[in-house]
Amino acid sequence: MSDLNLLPTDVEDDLRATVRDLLVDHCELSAVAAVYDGDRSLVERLWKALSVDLGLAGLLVPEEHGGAGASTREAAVVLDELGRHVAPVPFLTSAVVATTALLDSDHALLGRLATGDCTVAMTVPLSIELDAPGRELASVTADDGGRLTGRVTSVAGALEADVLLVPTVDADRLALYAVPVEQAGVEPVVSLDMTRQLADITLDGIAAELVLADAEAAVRRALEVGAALLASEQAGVAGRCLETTVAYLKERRQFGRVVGGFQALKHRLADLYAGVESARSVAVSAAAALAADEDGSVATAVAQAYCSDLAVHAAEEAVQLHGGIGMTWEHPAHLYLKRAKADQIAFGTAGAHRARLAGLVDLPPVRA
Amino acid sequence: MSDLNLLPTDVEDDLRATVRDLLVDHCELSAVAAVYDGDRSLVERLWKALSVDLGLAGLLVPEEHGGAGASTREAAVVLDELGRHVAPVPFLTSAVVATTALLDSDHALLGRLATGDCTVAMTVPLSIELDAPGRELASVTADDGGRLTGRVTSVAGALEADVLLVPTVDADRLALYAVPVEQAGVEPVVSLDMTRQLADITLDGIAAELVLADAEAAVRRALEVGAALLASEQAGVAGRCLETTVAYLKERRQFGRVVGGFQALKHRLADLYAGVESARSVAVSAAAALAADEDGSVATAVAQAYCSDLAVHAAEEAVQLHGGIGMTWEHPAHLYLKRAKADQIAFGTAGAHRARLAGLVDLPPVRA
Amino acid sequence: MTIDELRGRVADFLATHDPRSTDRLEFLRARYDAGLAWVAFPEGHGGLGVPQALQAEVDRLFVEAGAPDNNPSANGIGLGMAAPTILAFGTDAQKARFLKPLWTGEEIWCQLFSEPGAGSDLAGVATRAVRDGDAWVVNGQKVWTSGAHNAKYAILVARTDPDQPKHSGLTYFLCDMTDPGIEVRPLRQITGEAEFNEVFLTDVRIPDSHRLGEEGQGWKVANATLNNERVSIGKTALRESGMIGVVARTWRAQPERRTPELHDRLLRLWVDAEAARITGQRLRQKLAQGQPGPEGSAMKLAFATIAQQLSGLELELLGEDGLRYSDWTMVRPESVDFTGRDAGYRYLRAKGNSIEGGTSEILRNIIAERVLGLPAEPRLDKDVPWKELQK
Amino acid sequence: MTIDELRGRVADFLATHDPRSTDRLEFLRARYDAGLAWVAFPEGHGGLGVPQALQAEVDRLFVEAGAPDNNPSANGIGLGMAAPTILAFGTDAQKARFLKPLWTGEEIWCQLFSEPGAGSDLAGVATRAVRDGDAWVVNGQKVWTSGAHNAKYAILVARTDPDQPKHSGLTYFLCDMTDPGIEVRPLRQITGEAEFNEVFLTDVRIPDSHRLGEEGQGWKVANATLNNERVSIGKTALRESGMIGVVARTWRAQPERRTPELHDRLLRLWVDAEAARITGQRLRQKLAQGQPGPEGSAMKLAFATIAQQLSGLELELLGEDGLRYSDWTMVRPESVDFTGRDAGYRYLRAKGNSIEGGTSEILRNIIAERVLGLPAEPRLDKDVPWKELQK
Repeated sequence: MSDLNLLPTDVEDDLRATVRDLLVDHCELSAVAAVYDGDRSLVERLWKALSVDLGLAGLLVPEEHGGAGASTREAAVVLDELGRHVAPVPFLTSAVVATTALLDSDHALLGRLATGDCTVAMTVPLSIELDAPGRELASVTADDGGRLTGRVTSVAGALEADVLLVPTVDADRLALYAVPVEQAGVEPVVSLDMTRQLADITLDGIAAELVLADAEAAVRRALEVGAALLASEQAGVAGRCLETTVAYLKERRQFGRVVGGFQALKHRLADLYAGVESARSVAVSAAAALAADEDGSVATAVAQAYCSDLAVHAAEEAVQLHGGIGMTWEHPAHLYLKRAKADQIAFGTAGAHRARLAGLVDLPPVRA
Repeated sequence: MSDLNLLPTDVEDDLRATVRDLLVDHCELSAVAAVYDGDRSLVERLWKALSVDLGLAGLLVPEEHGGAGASTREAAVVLDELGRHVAPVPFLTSAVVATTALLDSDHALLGRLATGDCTVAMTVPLSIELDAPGRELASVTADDGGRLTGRVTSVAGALEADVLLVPTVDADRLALYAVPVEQAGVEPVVSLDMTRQLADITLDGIAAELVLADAEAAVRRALEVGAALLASEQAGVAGRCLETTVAYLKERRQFGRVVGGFQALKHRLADLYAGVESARSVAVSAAAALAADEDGSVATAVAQAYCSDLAVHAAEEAVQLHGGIGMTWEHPAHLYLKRAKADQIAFGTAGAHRARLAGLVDLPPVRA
Repeated sequence: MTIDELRGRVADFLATHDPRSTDRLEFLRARYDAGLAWVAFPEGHGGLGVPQALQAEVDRLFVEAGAPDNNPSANGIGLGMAAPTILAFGTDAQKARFLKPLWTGEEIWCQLFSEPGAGSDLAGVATRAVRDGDAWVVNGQKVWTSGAHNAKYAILVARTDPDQPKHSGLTYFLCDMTDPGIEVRPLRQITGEAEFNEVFLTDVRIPDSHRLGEEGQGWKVANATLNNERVSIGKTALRESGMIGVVARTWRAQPERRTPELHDRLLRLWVDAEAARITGQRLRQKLAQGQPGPEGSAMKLAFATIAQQLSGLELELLGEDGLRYSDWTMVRPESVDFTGRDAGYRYLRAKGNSIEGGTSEILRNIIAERVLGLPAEPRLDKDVPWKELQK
Repeated sequence: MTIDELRGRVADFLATHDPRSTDRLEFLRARYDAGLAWVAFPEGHGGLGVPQALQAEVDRLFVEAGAPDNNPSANGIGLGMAAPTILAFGTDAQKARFLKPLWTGEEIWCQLFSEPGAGSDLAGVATRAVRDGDAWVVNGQKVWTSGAHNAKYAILVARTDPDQPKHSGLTYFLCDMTDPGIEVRPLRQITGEAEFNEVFLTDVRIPDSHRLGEEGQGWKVANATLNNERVSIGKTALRESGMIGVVARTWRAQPERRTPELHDRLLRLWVDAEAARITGQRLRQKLAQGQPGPEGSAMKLAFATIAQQLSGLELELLGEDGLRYSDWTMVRPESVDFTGRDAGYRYLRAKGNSIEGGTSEILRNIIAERVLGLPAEPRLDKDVPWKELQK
């Protein structure tokens, strides 16, 4: 292992500032909360601004397909900022997971993804684990004519998608098909995290286009990149929770003192700071490791094992340390709590990532 | 389950006061520390005062054998006090474990135990788990003439014993033999907890007396009672650690304030108080459940699972919150830390007790 | 009075008031008048002045006879907090006026204590009560009021003298919730529901005869109320009651979702829950012998921690199902079941367990200071006139 | 100076001082005089005033050439704490007198800061230094002094003016440890060893020329020393270095002792250790670009927590073997290896990690106040003459 650069490059700093400016202006937390009551007007507007106006949809698309040809490092910066704002946009599902799955395909969809013309979702449950067996990755079957039949539940990004990328299983080969979303049954799910609302997908003998005939490696790679970069979203969620809590406790007075001056809270916040810094570090490290193609699986497992729980802890501390106000709907803390808890389950829990890590670093479990 | 009485009876209160008075007078912590440097003069003196003068050796021995015919409740009170003073005496090993193993035997040893005339140790490793297979309970074999051969390592109470009670394995039956300690090879072990120093026992074809031919139930019962009552010792260790730490922090001044007034420490001590109260409760509950013969295995598993780790935590907090002085040999905190850590491993770790509990309360593990 | 004499009283009462043929309200009023409502209360106020420990037997006999109850869950604040405070501090007229309809459930009570700026620091309330002849005129905002929309009366703490230090300028009132100056707005929580309310008071008039305790004594009276809240450690719980039971059932029902790490975490929490249950049992046995002390704070602390960890674990155990929620629609639930609805609701609702009724941070202070005797926090607000404090 | 020029200097030096044929001490003194000792120090004091980042390359070249080193582990306090403080606050004469034999290892240093009554609160030191002509006479007791029995000199903080508030009455000295008034007693620790000492000072005479910084400036000088201690976050660590490596090897070697719960706990700690390693790497990259800040405190905090949890787990993993200890005999170890000896030693020794060099509680205060900007603790001892403070 060489020492990867864990500090942001100038390009990454600029990218962060641009994304943050846009989110500060266009992603008010009250509008985010409105998605819980069915008002999803923010979603399309914000995604258009990010994907088309800023061109983030094509961040990972190679330049020859009209994309920015950036690496996982830059995508991690975007996700960190999206996490900080609990932005309800399908960047992770379309610009990261679906895009990564298509990278080896040379398919025309890549070009459409690059322009933001088309948003894509790969149909796996959000909770899919990275080492899930093929039959869990792909519950849909394709007949000889390329007609797809099956059902996939709890798919993230499908509500925002134009095209579904459907892993199918056939004998023991995993293939990838593209289906226009209008032809699939897409049933919205009342989700714990409505800022990444899920949908159940039903495919009922739909004609589809084969994108990759031997797609298992591409699909697994897409999930691993998704999991690795989700860690940056989690670090963003956690960092924002820490910041807003510290800021609130510097203002809030009880017992004639600023509440943030009570030592028990100071020590908890100090511990949380240490955790957030570590979360940032392992998230950046995973993105850098994948970009450099160096030991990415270990770095991903570490990042997910660490950040999944840390983000939940940070959001829980934010709710608790805001006192009663943090329990109210009008305060945004709950948006972060729900995102953090759903993110913890997304791509497998921390425990699942630790179990995966055991195999990667030779810490075997109990002998059977 | 009826509601067991979890409060001390008057008899138990009197017993506690008597034992405590004796320990305050005769179990100075500096003398306890001396056992680490090989000066074990306290051990014999203190054990004689407790076993003979107070008659505690026969606490669990039935009245018809000359004992006090008391229950596990009273023995728990004694162990709580012994824990509070890290007393280096073989009460647990002789008056609880060996005595319990003999209860069904009607053997003359019971009478000798009752008077304090004879101290007995059952030869199992202190770390033995309650559901260990028979071959681990008994690593010694007996030939047809009742001659014992084998080796048992890390036996507690053997250094103080007059007689060893040796579980033997033969085909698949577990028997129990008695051997005068002079005839066995008893090799002292440099132990993590020198206040309960271990020994390795070697039996080299020694003639022994058969005490119980079919002893597995008796041995397992003895271990369960030992584990259940060890919880009271652990609660005593934890309670004393909390008390001395609180007392120290009420005196110690730094930064112009009493250190115990710093809120971060107050909150830790509050949490520790809650833990110690729970430890006491589950320890008493286990002793009461065994005395009433009601659901004793679950109560034992709960008590061990809770108290083993809580006592270690309390001792660790004591060392930490005493600051530098807690790291020194001259301060008694280390005696409690070493006892707590060794107790955690004794009769299996908390994890082992949780695993046992899973089977008792229908919380099955992952399906094979 | 012996327990047998008490049993005789119940039998006599039931002989003259057949639960099957007597109107419910009439039955309850008669039971109150017979001193068989809360038997530890004095005669004339629903009781017989006998030990609290006898209450359970009386309740059991009434249940056995098929008698209607006073639906205590609908008036928890009234029965648990208002009634003992009125008994302790009320005038004879107040006791006579309020206790009976409170016990029968004809008048539901709520609590107007917390404010946006006075949460843990209750003595910081800013709601003002200004004397106007024989009455007080109250203006301010209260929050975290459960049942305000159903309540006929409220216990209220307001500031009557801002020139006094914060603890000395408070007064305690019994406030008519049907006053036109009262506006109740639902306060939506992170679960989507509005279990609590905000209450806005605008020129609410309270007759001085509805002041409880002396003017300026409000802090002392309020503390009596809050102690009743905090020492409440519940009834004997069966093993696996509450959140642990729910999650243990989920575990048993979902073998395919089990993992070794979830197993050990569940077992740890099972042990913690069982330890808390046994500790509660021991504490109740202790309390039966004497006065409630601050030790109950440790029980509430443990309850919150365990419920939060368990409900968090349940979502991880459920995996994909844990990503789904039942319904975000804003509703006003009539009652609250911490372990009800779905796993997502349990997870979110449990977050309140460490805030409502004394935050876990305040409880730790109470244990450290009142049980362990450690020094109180340095305070700068105790001797300064309230109006001069920085808010 | 470019790195190539620097390489040239090293090559020139090695050309004239063959490591194989030059006497070790002569070689080290010459290296110092050539400015190739600590290259960031000024010319004339062992350096060339070049960026600290170039040190690693110089050291590498000397190692490559087979040159003797100055045995830095034997003089950690001297090199890490005394030297930078002398450089920052010393007179020219002091720098000329002390830095060279310090660097070559001819004079070993120790630290006389902590006292039984002044641990975390270093400004509370009671050791008195009273002026007597051109010298100071020092009386008092110091504690936690590692290497005192081998040291030639000590950095010492003593109280010179008890009429001043506690932070203002301190002065910093360079103290000759061979003074007849110095008594060094081994201080035995819970491991059985005596890694540290107590030092008793009885009428120790220190010439005023060995005062470092102004009279009354001792707190400021001492803080400069301590900052050097706390920001030290070590070199690039390899994965599985330190305690995690030891315990992971135990895991691999003891398949029969594995349980599912120990497995998950080990994996959690492996992740924590890896996260700490990566965080340290990121912090070092940041520091290479700028000034060390209080962020390093979080690293020390994590290091202590992880080492303690791991070493505790190791004993549980070992089970019966964890009940055995190597040796309680009181010895004075020449060097300390946190991960050395046996598992019991590791467990006990790790308890010190959260105390020595700033307790974890103090580190949390530092993070809360200096990183997060939260209010400082209320203090009552800052403006009162030291002699009037309650001790």
